[in-house]
Amino acid sequence: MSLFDLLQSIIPQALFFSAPLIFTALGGVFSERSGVINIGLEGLMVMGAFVGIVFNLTFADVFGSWTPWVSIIAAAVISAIFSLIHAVAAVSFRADQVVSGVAINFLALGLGVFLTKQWYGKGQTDIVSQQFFTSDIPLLADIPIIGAIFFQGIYLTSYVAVALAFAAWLVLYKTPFGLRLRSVGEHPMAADTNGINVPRMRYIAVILSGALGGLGGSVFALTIVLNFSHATIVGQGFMSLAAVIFGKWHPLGAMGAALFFGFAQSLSVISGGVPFLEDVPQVFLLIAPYVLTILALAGFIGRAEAPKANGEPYIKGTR
Amino acid sequence: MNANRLFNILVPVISVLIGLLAGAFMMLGFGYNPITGYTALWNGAFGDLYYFGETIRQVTPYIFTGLAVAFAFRSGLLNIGAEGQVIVGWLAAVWVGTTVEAPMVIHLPLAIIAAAVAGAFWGFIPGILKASRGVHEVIVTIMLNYTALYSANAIVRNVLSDNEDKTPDVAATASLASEWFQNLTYFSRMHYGIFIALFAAVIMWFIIERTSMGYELKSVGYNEYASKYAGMNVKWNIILSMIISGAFAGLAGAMEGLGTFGYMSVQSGFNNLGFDGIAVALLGANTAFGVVLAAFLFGALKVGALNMPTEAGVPTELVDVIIALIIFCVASSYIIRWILLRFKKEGK
Amino acid sequence: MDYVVEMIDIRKEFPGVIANDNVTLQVKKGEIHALLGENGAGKSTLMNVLFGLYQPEKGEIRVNGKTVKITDPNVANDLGIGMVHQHFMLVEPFTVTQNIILGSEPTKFGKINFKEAEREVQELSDRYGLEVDATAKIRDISVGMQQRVEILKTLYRGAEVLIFDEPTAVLTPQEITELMGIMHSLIAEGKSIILITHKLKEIMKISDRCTVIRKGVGIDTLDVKDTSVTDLASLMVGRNISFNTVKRPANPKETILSIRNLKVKDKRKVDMVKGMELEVRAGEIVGIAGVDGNGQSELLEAITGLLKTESGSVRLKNRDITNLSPRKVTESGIGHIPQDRHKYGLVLDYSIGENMVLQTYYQKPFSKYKTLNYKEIFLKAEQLINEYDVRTPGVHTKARALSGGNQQKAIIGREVDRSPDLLIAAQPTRGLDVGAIEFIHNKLIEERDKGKAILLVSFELDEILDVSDRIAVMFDGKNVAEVIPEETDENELGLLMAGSSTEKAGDK
Amino acid sequence: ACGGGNDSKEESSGSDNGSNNGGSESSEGSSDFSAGMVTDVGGVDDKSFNQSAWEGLQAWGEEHGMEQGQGFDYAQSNSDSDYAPNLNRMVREDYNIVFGIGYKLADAIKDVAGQYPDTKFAIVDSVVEGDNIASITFADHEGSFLAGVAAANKTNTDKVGFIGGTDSDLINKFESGFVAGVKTVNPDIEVEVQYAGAFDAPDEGKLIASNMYKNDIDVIYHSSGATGNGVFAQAKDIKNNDPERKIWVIGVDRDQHKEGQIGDQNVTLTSMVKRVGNSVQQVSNMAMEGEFPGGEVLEFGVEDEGVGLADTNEEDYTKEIAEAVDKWKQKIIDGEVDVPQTHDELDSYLDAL
Ligand SMILES: Nc1ncnc2c1ncn2[C@@H]1O[C@H](COP(=O)(O)OP(=O)(O)OP(=O)(O)O)[C@@H](O)[C@H]1O
Ligand SMILES: Nc1ncnc2c1ncn2[C@@H]1O[C@H](COP(=O)(O)OP(=O)(O)OP(=O)(O)O)[C@@H](O)[C@H]1O
Ligand SMILES: [Mg+2]
Ligand SMILES: [Mg+2]
Repeated sequence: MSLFDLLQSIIPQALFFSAPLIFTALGGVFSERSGVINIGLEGLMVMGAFVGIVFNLTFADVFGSWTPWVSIIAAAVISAIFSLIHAVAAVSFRADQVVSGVAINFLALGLGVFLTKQWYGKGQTDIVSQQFFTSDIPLLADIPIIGAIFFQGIYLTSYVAVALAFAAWLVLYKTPFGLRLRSVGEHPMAADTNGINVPRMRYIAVILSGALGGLGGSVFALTIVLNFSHATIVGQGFMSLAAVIFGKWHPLGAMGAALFFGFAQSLSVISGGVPFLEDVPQVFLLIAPYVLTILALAGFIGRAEAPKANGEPYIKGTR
Repeated sequence: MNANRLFNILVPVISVLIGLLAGAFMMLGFGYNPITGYTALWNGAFGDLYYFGETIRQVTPYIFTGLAVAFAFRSGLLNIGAEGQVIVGWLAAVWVGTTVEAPMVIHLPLAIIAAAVAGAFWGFIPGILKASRGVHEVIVTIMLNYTALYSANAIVRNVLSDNEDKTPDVAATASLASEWFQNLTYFSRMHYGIFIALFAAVIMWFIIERTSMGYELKSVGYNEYASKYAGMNVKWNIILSMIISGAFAGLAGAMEGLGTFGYMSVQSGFNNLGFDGIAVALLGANTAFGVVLAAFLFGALKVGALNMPTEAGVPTELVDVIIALIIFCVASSYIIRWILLRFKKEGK
Repeated sequence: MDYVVEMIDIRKEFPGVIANDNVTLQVKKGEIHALLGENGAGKSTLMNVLFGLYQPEKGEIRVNGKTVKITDPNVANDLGIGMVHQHFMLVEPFTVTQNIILGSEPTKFGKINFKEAEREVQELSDRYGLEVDATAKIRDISVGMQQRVEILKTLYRGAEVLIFDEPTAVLTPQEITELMGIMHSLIAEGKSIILITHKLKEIMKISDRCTVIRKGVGIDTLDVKDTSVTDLASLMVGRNISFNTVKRPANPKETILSIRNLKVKDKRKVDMVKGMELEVRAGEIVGIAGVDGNGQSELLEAITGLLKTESGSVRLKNRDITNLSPRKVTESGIGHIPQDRHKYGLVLDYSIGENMVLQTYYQKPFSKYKTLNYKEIFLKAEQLINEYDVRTPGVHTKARALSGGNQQKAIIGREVDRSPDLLIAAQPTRGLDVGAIEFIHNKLIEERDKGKAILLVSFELDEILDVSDRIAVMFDGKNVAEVIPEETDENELGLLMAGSSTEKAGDK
Repeated sequence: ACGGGNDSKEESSGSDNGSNNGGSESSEGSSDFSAGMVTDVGGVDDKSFNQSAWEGLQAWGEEHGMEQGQGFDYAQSNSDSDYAPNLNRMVREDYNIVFGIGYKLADAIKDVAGQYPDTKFAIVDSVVEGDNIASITFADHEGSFLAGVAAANKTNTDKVGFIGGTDSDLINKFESGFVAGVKTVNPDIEVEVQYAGAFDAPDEGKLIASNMYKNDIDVIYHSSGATGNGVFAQAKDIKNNDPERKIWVIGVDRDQHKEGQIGDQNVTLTSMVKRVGNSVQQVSNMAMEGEFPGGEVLEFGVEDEGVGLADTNEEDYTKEIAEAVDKWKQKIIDGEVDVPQTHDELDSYLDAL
């Protein structure tokens, strides 16, 4: 297989695989930058997938080919509301954030499957009729080489994800909102004395992570799985979390990490045609993203410093 | 100070009540009779000796994973990786159980120790990375969960079996299964592991509360700088804590591999023993005794839930929702304390 | 009449504590008003009420004669009240400018206008002579500059009344002088200042009036020029305080600690100790004077085994203890009162009883066969608590719940009780009130008289001069001069610490 | 509805069961007879053989005028550790015959059947020895062989693909049969085989399918459970962008026609259908009539329609293909071809071609 062929088969696949991770990881970045650990990304994705599919099944007739887009927006909204539980627990009730996140994961899956059984009388929904499709980006697709690699047969949602990563970067690093959000995650009391409403910022951040996690989950469901069951989201949320950390809590870093995971994943699938990878047992390729993340954390990418107040509830008046 | 004790007991109790109440409202909301639902749950967990035996069977690994999470918690570490440690422990126990030939007095302990060692090793990795490189244990353990899952599947399929979905059964000399228990409980899969689990709880209590090692572990968890100043080996304590925690979780795997199943099969996903262990530890306030109680509760909920669809038509997932809500409540104990304080004040 | 700020009959309760009980504070325009009181008297609480961080249960606040309700720091800012906190409120990875504009950022098309902000900050800094680099990151600048950033923050928000909560506790003498200059220029611009400090001399030097609080109750407000240090001290504590530490002349014996050509790098691999020479003998207190950051911390960490040395030797009673582990160092006979008591000295979540055996828990009788004997542990704790006057509800109380002074007394009790040959005391009285300081100084001297060697590190010249028998001046990682307290004064020491004219001082 | 078989006895005895004429026993006796099944983790709605089995059991219940919970019922397993308690539950609620659906329940069935010799058990898709156990197996390899014939007849590029869930003996059976079928029709056709490693990894399935279609493969037979969702997703996506492109998926276990629908086209060429429901219904009736095949292994092959191809996609599953499939089906029935079940058998089969 030539390099060009290789790239042409890997890149679009990496992009589609990564898009849901990018969305969700961006949510994680917002949440953790504000000082709220979010192990619940998996659960937020489950909720997003659930809502995305149910909405899609219910309103396919109403919205026609726009259904998937409306569905992911609905998923984002509902997941944002759902994430309020984490916000209330972590911010207002001073819960251990990791534990609350674990509970979010349980709750989303339990609720999702419970409601599916309730509404559809079975443990998994039907396949949606209105899924996302790939397309060629006009003009750009015709650019030699680059066009074929990056702009043919691509999900628009992948580009939305990439664009959102840049938007998140702008917001976090160039706007007052971003400065305040990051200050809350580093030194909430300093923020407080500067008149910033710490709980409010954290609520907003967690809700954003809910919305983005919902986007991630629903995009995953509507591009890949096409129905909802207990096995729709299996680990993608945790991979997104890995991307957050691998990407050093930076939106673009998180995107890079998500793309890297996608790359590793698609490489593992097409390894058959790649001379070196051909003989590697599949299990090594399967565990590669996880092991690489550990290795990366252990030193190859330098020290990744978490936001200082990450995980600490802010209690006014304590030192 | 006494009031504090009281809160420590009240908070989990209230959390469980809130969870169950919410579950009842959910049943009402979806047109089920909560009384029928909970009766089914109760019958499914304690209805007769068979179900009771099955509940104990489920409680056994829960005690171990609960202890694992609680132990790490006491030294300031969050072991999200019990899940993976269970898997490698299970694998190791079955490996020894199926390939070694020895009399029971050697074989069974060997298999159990193998599980503990494997789990300990799986805990050692995040431990050493945290100690030597400051890598956060939560993320490493999550990554190791997946690594364990996929690796164990590959080993079951390619090494311990000839391309099959499960290993052969472990030798009788390595089995925890108890005919006596089975006969007593109409063939439930209750096995001798429960005694090991209870013993482990005592060990944990002793280490944490009564030994200088426990003093160091807790001290490191609270303040590693002061611990270093006081001459403790902080890095070693972090590693040690993860090793012991991992060993407990590995033993949970031994319970499954040598007791409940007697083999290991290819896992399509996590069995959640490790994640449930977080809930168990938390509800048990990270104490050994509390973990045992909480493990009973969650074991009963999980096993009882299976009876809900058949007897009351309620989907089993209701119990997952209840458990999630209980976790939220315990995690948010601050607010429960606050409300209790309010009540107390007004009562005066 | 022309009060800018009036706090009248303020009452603030915390669970179990009445932090402020009908306290009244009236600040005139253009004055420096000192707020004085023991640890835990309620000074910070009162100021936090004024700054909107706490809501009082009772009382009235007036600003420029108008009654106001300060519900959060934003309101305080709008009213022209700014606060420089005891513990700095700065976001470390942010730049100076980012910290200053945080919460009231200038924007252009929704984006922060960093250029404009930096210019403004620099201008403001220049106007008050604060010499702050607007683009530097907080984590890269000195403590003194961090404090000036805090001041800038209040000025940027247009503060007319500035609250300083123990601003000098973390500063070197030079920085303190600078700060006083800054305060004067602020007053000259028509601002008013509320200053909290335990250092009575500072109050005498700079403030116009002074309000004393004792145990949450306002005692009195006086004109500083009509009072004296002793008066203030007794008002504050409620009894007479002797300031001149009484001590017999030292009677030094054999050498206990001897440091030869010691070189140490800090955690970031920067050379901090560059050939240190030092001797401490039994029965004497050697004080190390020096500006923060000249290698004192690293020196102590190297002696106690917390940092590895590069070269040179540390000997204790003629035994080489270079690079031993902290435990081995402790066991060889060193007691250490660490500089940062919350970080190093205590496990705040352990009970005070458990903290009392932090160095000895593994030894008999507290531990046998690696099993703890809590009866013995708490027995020991009770004994120390009584002996060292640690005020705590009991041995089972968490260390966190004790006040700073009592925490410090507990640490000292623990370290002294082991009867080490060498006692290292780093900033043992930092942030403590005069009563606690007196107690601690007496303890150190008592130990000296028992024949122990004592090494005292302090940034406070008063303390060094009062307590030491011999003073080593540390500058740039080296012992640049040794002087006798009786033969020197603050001026000379200050010069030595600044590294100037080492020869001249050496001649003396 | 609460209560299992115990309650149902009294209640259903009053109900109308006149239509119940299949039994050799009295109608009172037949209403006494109850059948239950325990699913594997897929659940009764897995769109696969749990569902098929359940439909069979429901049909059986209907046939005898019963209602769920009164005469027949299922228990859902959420994890591997649930099999034994669920089987026990069924036994203890006095179901006369209990089905374990899926090879994963083999061990549990073996244990429980040993403990309750008076209850009849049946295991689907595996063989378990025991006098009170009937083993229901399917000739997956034969059905897959026919799928191979269909694929070979359909392909325009002479490249077809196989996507398996896990690389296990069971799925190797599908693979071997399929490859044999393809090569039998035309030895020059390339068959690319890839395993996703899991039955619930649609993302993997999609990646593999995407890669296969990119490499000019035009028919993919998947035997990978929910992983196949990704295969369908990819095929439909390609079809959406290029309706002219000729690509297909062959479904598995049940008719996956619905999964393949995209606009007015359908990418499901056919499906290798296992009529688990029929077998469950059949065995239930046998047991009810006292002819329970205890200790026997029943293999449902092409002969008795236990496995076969779906012909729902009339447009693509052309008459020619159907005829070719029928021809080979007859040869299998007649014993002219002995379809390989393992890699080894496949190798020698191909050598012999
Ligand atoms: N957040 C809080 N919660 C409970 N009690 C508090 C809190 N903050 C202060 N207190 C209590 O209020 C009292 C006054 O504390 P405050 O910090 O105002 O004293 P201070 O005069 O500033 O002392 P210091 O000189 O040590 O800074 C103390 O007894 C303290 O225990
Ligand atoms: N979590 C808490 N619970 C109860 N009381 C507290 C708590 N935190 C602080 N306090 C109280 O706050 C008071 C003031 O704090 P403290 O004076 O110890 O700080 P400090 O002396 O300024 O110490 P440092 O200068 O080292 O920060 C103490 O009397 C202490 O009792
Ligand atoms: Mg204070
Ligand atoms: Mg103080």
